[in-house]
Amino acid sequence: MLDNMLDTIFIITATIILISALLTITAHNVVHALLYLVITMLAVSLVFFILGASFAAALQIIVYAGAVMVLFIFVTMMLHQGEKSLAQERHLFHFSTSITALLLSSLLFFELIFMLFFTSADTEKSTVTAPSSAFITVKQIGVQLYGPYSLLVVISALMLLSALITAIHISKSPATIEIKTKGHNL
Amino acid sequence: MTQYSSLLALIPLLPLFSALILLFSNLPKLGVSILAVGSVAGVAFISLFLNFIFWQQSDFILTASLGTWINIAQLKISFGLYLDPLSLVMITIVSGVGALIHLYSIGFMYQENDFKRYFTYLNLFVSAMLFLVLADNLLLLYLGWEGVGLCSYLLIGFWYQDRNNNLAANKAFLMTRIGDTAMAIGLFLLFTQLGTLDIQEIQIKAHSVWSLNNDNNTMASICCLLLLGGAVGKSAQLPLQNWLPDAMAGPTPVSALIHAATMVTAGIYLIARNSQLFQLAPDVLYLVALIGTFTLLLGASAAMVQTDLKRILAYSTISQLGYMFLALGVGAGASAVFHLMTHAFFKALLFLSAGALIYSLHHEHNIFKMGGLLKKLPVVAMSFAIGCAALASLPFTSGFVSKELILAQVVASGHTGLWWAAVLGAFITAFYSARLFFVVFLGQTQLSPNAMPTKSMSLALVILGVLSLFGGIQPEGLKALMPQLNTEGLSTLQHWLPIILPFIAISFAWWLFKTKRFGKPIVSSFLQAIHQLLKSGWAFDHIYQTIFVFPLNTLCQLNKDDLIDSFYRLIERTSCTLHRTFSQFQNGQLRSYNASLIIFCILAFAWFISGELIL
Amino acid sequence: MIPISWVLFLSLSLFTIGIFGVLARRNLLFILISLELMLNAVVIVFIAASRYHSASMANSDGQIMYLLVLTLAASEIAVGLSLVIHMYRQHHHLDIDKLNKLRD
Amino acid sequence: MSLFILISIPLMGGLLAWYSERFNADLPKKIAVISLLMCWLPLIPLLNSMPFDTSALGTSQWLINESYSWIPLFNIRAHLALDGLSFLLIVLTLLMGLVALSSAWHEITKRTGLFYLNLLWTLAGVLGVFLAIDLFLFFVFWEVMLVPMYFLISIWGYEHRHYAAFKFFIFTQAGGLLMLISLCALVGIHYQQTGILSFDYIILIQNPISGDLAFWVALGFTIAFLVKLPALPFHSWLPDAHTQAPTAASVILAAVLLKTGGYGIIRFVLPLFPDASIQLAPFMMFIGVIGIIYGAMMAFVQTDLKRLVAYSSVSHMGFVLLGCFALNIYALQGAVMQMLAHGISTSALFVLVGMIQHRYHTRDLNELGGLWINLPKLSAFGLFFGIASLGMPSLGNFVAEFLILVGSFEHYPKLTILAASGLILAAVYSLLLIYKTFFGQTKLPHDNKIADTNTKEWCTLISMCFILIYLGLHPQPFFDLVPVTLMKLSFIPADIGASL
Repeated sequence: MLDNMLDTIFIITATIILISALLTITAHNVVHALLYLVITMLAVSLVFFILGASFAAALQIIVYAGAVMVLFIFVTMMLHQGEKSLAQERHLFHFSTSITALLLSSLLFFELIFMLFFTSADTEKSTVTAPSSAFITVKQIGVQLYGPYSLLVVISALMLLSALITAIHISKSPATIEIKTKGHNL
Repeated sequence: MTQYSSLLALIPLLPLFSALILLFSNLPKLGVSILAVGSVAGVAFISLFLNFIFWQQSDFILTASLGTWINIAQLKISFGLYLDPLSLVMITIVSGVGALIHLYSIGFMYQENDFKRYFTYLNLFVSAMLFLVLADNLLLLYLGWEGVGLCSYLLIGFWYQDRNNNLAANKAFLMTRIGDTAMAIGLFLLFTQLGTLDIQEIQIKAHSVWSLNNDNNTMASICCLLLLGGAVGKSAQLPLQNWLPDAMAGPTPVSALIHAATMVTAGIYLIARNSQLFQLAPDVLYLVALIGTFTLLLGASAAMVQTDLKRILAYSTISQLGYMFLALGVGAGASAVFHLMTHAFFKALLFLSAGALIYSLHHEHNIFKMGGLLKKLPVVAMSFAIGCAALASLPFTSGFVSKELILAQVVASGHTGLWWAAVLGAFITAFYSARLFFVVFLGQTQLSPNAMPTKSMSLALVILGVLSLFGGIQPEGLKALMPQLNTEGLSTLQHWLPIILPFIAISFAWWLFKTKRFGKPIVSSFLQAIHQLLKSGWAFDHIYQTIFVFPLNTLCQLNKDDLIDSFYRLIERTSCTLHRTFSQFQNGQLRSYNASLIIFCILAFAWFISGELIL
Repeated sequence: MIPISWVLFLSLSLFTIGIFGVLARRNLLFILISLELMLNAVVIVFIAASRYHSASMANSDGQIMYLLVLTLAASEIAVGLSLVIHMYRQHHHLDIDKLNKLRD
Repeated sequence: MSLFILISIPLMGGLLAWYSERFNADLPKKIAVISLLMCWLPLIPLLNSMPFDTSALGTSQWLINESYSWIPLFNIRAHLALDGLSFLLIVLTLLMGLVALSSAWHEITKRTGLFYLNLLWTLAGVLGVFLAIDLFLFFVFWEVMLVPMYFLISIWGYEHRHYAAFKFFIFTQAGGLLMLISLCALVGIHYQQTGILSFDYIILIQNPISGDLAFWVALGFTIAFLVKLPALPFHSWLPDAHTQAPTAASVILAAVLLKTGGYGIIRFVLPLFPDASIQLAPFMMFIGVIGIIYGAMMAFVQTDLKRLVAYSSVSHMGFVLLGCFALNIYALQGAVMQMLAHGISTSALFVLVGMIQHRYHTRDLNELGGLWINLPKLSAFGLFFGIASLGMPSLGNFVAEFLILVGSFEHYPKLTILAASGLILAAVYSLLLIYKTFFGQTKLPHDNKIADTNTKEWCTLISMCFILIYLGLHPQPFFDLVPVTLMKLSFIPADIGASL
């Protein structure tokens, strides 16, 4: 019963993810796209939840739907010019220009599907029919992170630092203050 | 004997040094004349002196060496000079006629700006010719041989501003060069077979290596054939004869000296010089006779219809050289050289008189525009008459003596067919000589001379005229050196026909002249075709143009951009195309980079899937 | 329990949609958005892997990888968006097809 | 030490000339002349004993032999040595260097310092090639002479200089690569067969390698030298390089650089691979003959004066190839003589073309004509060198061609006859050159500023004339210098004519 319900919730969530993702990439208005993206992010976090990764789900909401989206929206606010940029976008993206892209990506999609369902049954063997019911706690993750994966933390820190410096440097050239603030936002 | 060696060494060097001085100095015209004529005249005196000394001796040999040239392993070649009766006759002709023509040239060329250059070439020519005839080895002879060819080239193209002259010069050089190359190959063959290039040694060794009855004398034949190739080229004989008429583009004294009296006789000299070698190859000797016969007929027939004064003389030279070849071919070397000598006299005389005519008549060459000049230019007319008489071999001229000798020798050798051909040739010769003289000097006056020959020209003409009349004395030394056939036992016909025939020919020509048939346009188209054929010298020019020059030219033109290079260019172009094709992918478009990445992924997955499916 | 193939299907569908976006859009901002989608697709697989790992105890490696990807995404967005601003300042548009100066 | 000094003088002089340009634009050429003249100093002791005592030479091939350790790991030594053959070629190099300087004197006006640097370094490379006895060192010098030549063509050349320079560089570099490979293979095989690791020619020559591989190694070396020579299928860089190079570079190219190919064959291919050379000989001679005829035919249709001369070079160098592989003392002597005579006559023609171009700014045969009217001296020189290139007896080229043909006739009469037909074709193109350039009516507007040869040009040309005449009339001293080298080619019986 519970399984059935979980399946149903998963299917609904997945459908929401796919539909909103499609809407995201086909929207002409950046703001709309961003809103769809937020929906996608939230749905993904739900999937995480279903998969038992509650910490990840929380992070997903905080970082993606929170910080990253805010960044996007800031930039959009700076660049968006209302109807003009909408018209521009309509010119840049419409169905006829994306036929090739559609073709290629659907080819890839069918290949992947084929590989997923019709090639060898390794997936069935390796997966556990009944996964461990134990939820992974934040503490476990923390122990892992500052234990065997401490190098990863350092690398992430360096990566963030370099991204910070790069972002400052790139947006600095016309020497305006707002760019500097943008760097701090990170 | 040895005391004359230094004198001998002086002979070719004197004109050479004179040429060098002329080349680098800046003498006035008078100085140039004195130096140029003086040097050749000096040589002439030296050779006359040597003649005087050796007149009685029939088998003298005088040698001199100017140092070694090449000395590698077996190949030992020196600048050795070798004087024997044959070369003595030759140097006498070369220097004697040469001196007279130098003298004549002073007058003829005095108006010319390039006076010095002319005499430089002329002196260089005499020097080269003397090296040719005095060489004791074939390589030195080849040096002289090419040297005279070069000077001939330079002198034909002396008036270099006229393209036709240059073309004639090129033609002369190239056609003789073909023969020369054959001769050079002959030299290689002789050296590999006999291990020496010394002329006397070759004669001796040839007899020991290839004896006449042996089977392996094909090698001797090949050697002789190759040498004959050189001789044919230089002496304007049958396959390579058609450069000579064009060579008349040069100044007339040059034609006299080079293309009538001396250089063209080099071929005769070469064969005469190697007569012992040629005796080993009777087939080749017969070929020589045949070539001579055909050439003499060809030359004579072509001379009949020419209208250009100098071309007539050029064809007659070819024809007379044919007589000499005939004599050589039937084994009468001495008579050939004798005819060479008399021919040098009378042909030089004819050319110089023609030169005087041309000089007086504003460079007019067409005989039908002349006429009635007998009274206007008596000296020229006299000398021309003597020359024509000698050419037609009328009795009591030098030409008569030598040509009769040749004809007698042909009979004695047993080649009756060749004799008839030669007699026919003599008939034609007499005919065209008479035609030439009548048309130019008798009849209506058309052009009056505007300048009289200068004194130096007249002097040369007179001396040569005397020589043409009385020069028919065969040098004694030759008879001992060269084969001579027994001419007793000629039938009456064979004896008298050649004497009578010229008179018949002259009468016939006189009849034609009186009835004004010379120079008339020919009505019958068939006859006209023949006339054209004869006039173009049996169309050899045309044939060579079609067979050799045109294909070679076309071939070269086709390949002008270098076929092999186009292979490399193909490599270049392929890599360029590849470069361009691949750089299409690098278009700076982010999306196409992405697309290619995706395509690669698709292909990789497809590959993976196909592998899975096969499994 | 949800079969893993469902999760994988979801992930690769999302990934293909992201690819389509990257290929089809010419606006740099949308490309960045599509990249986010693709990263999410990957992240789903990580999380699923940590859940479905065959070990008796649940494995947290997948979630740690998720953390790494998250950091990566944040950095990427930061740099990418600053590039967007820079580009807009210079060219006053965001059409990447017109940016091909690297060709020569 | 004197040989190292000999090579380092032009290297130093080049650097000095380059540096001096910043003081005065005229200074580099003066420095170049001085350094070239100084190069004669190390040779003076040799020139003093000039008619070398051949009996003394008999014991050892080398007049000077200097060897220092360089890369001990591979037993590579800085080994220079000089024998009669290299002596002749070095004298030729230095003489032609002076000629090149003379022709560059007024022609080069931009970046003079760099020009003379490149010129002198090329010469230094060539000197090194002629002197190096260690194969590795030889290769190094082989490359040293190419790079400055590339710059000479591509910076100071004419219209299509970049194309020509690239072509030159790629061809010669490909050849050099082939040589490097064969060189390593040679040393490796030699090491396997004898256990001695050495790049030294004198050691390698004592035990010529054998086996199938030797043939291929020999072929590699030969092709590397053929490219340089240039022989037929690899010749096509030459016309372009010659046409586009400045006169001085053309002179160096024709007079010296091409000779390194012939030198390499005589010095390395024949003695190091005696068996393979005998196998290769007929084929190489065939290539030589084809080159003679093909080059002549190509020369005949060219309308660019420099291209014509360049193709005539191909034809003449065909004779060198023929002579080298005739494996016969006459032919080898002839080949050496041909290298000298061709070096002088062809570079003289290039100098002349340079003068004509300098005066009339064209090299097109169809535009030239009638130069004799206004420039009699220059035209007389043109006539002389044209005649020399068609092989007139009494000039060096004739002696060389005669000896080559005599030598090759012994075993290959048919090929020789074909080659001899090249003499006729040589006459065709030489006469064409003379006829189109100097004779006929003048076609170009002539102004009084265009003067006949000045004293410097006259002296350059007249000295070249005299050298050619000397080579043609008294070649014996040159023949006496080289036989020791040539006799070392062990498979050539010393008493070659004895079998006759």
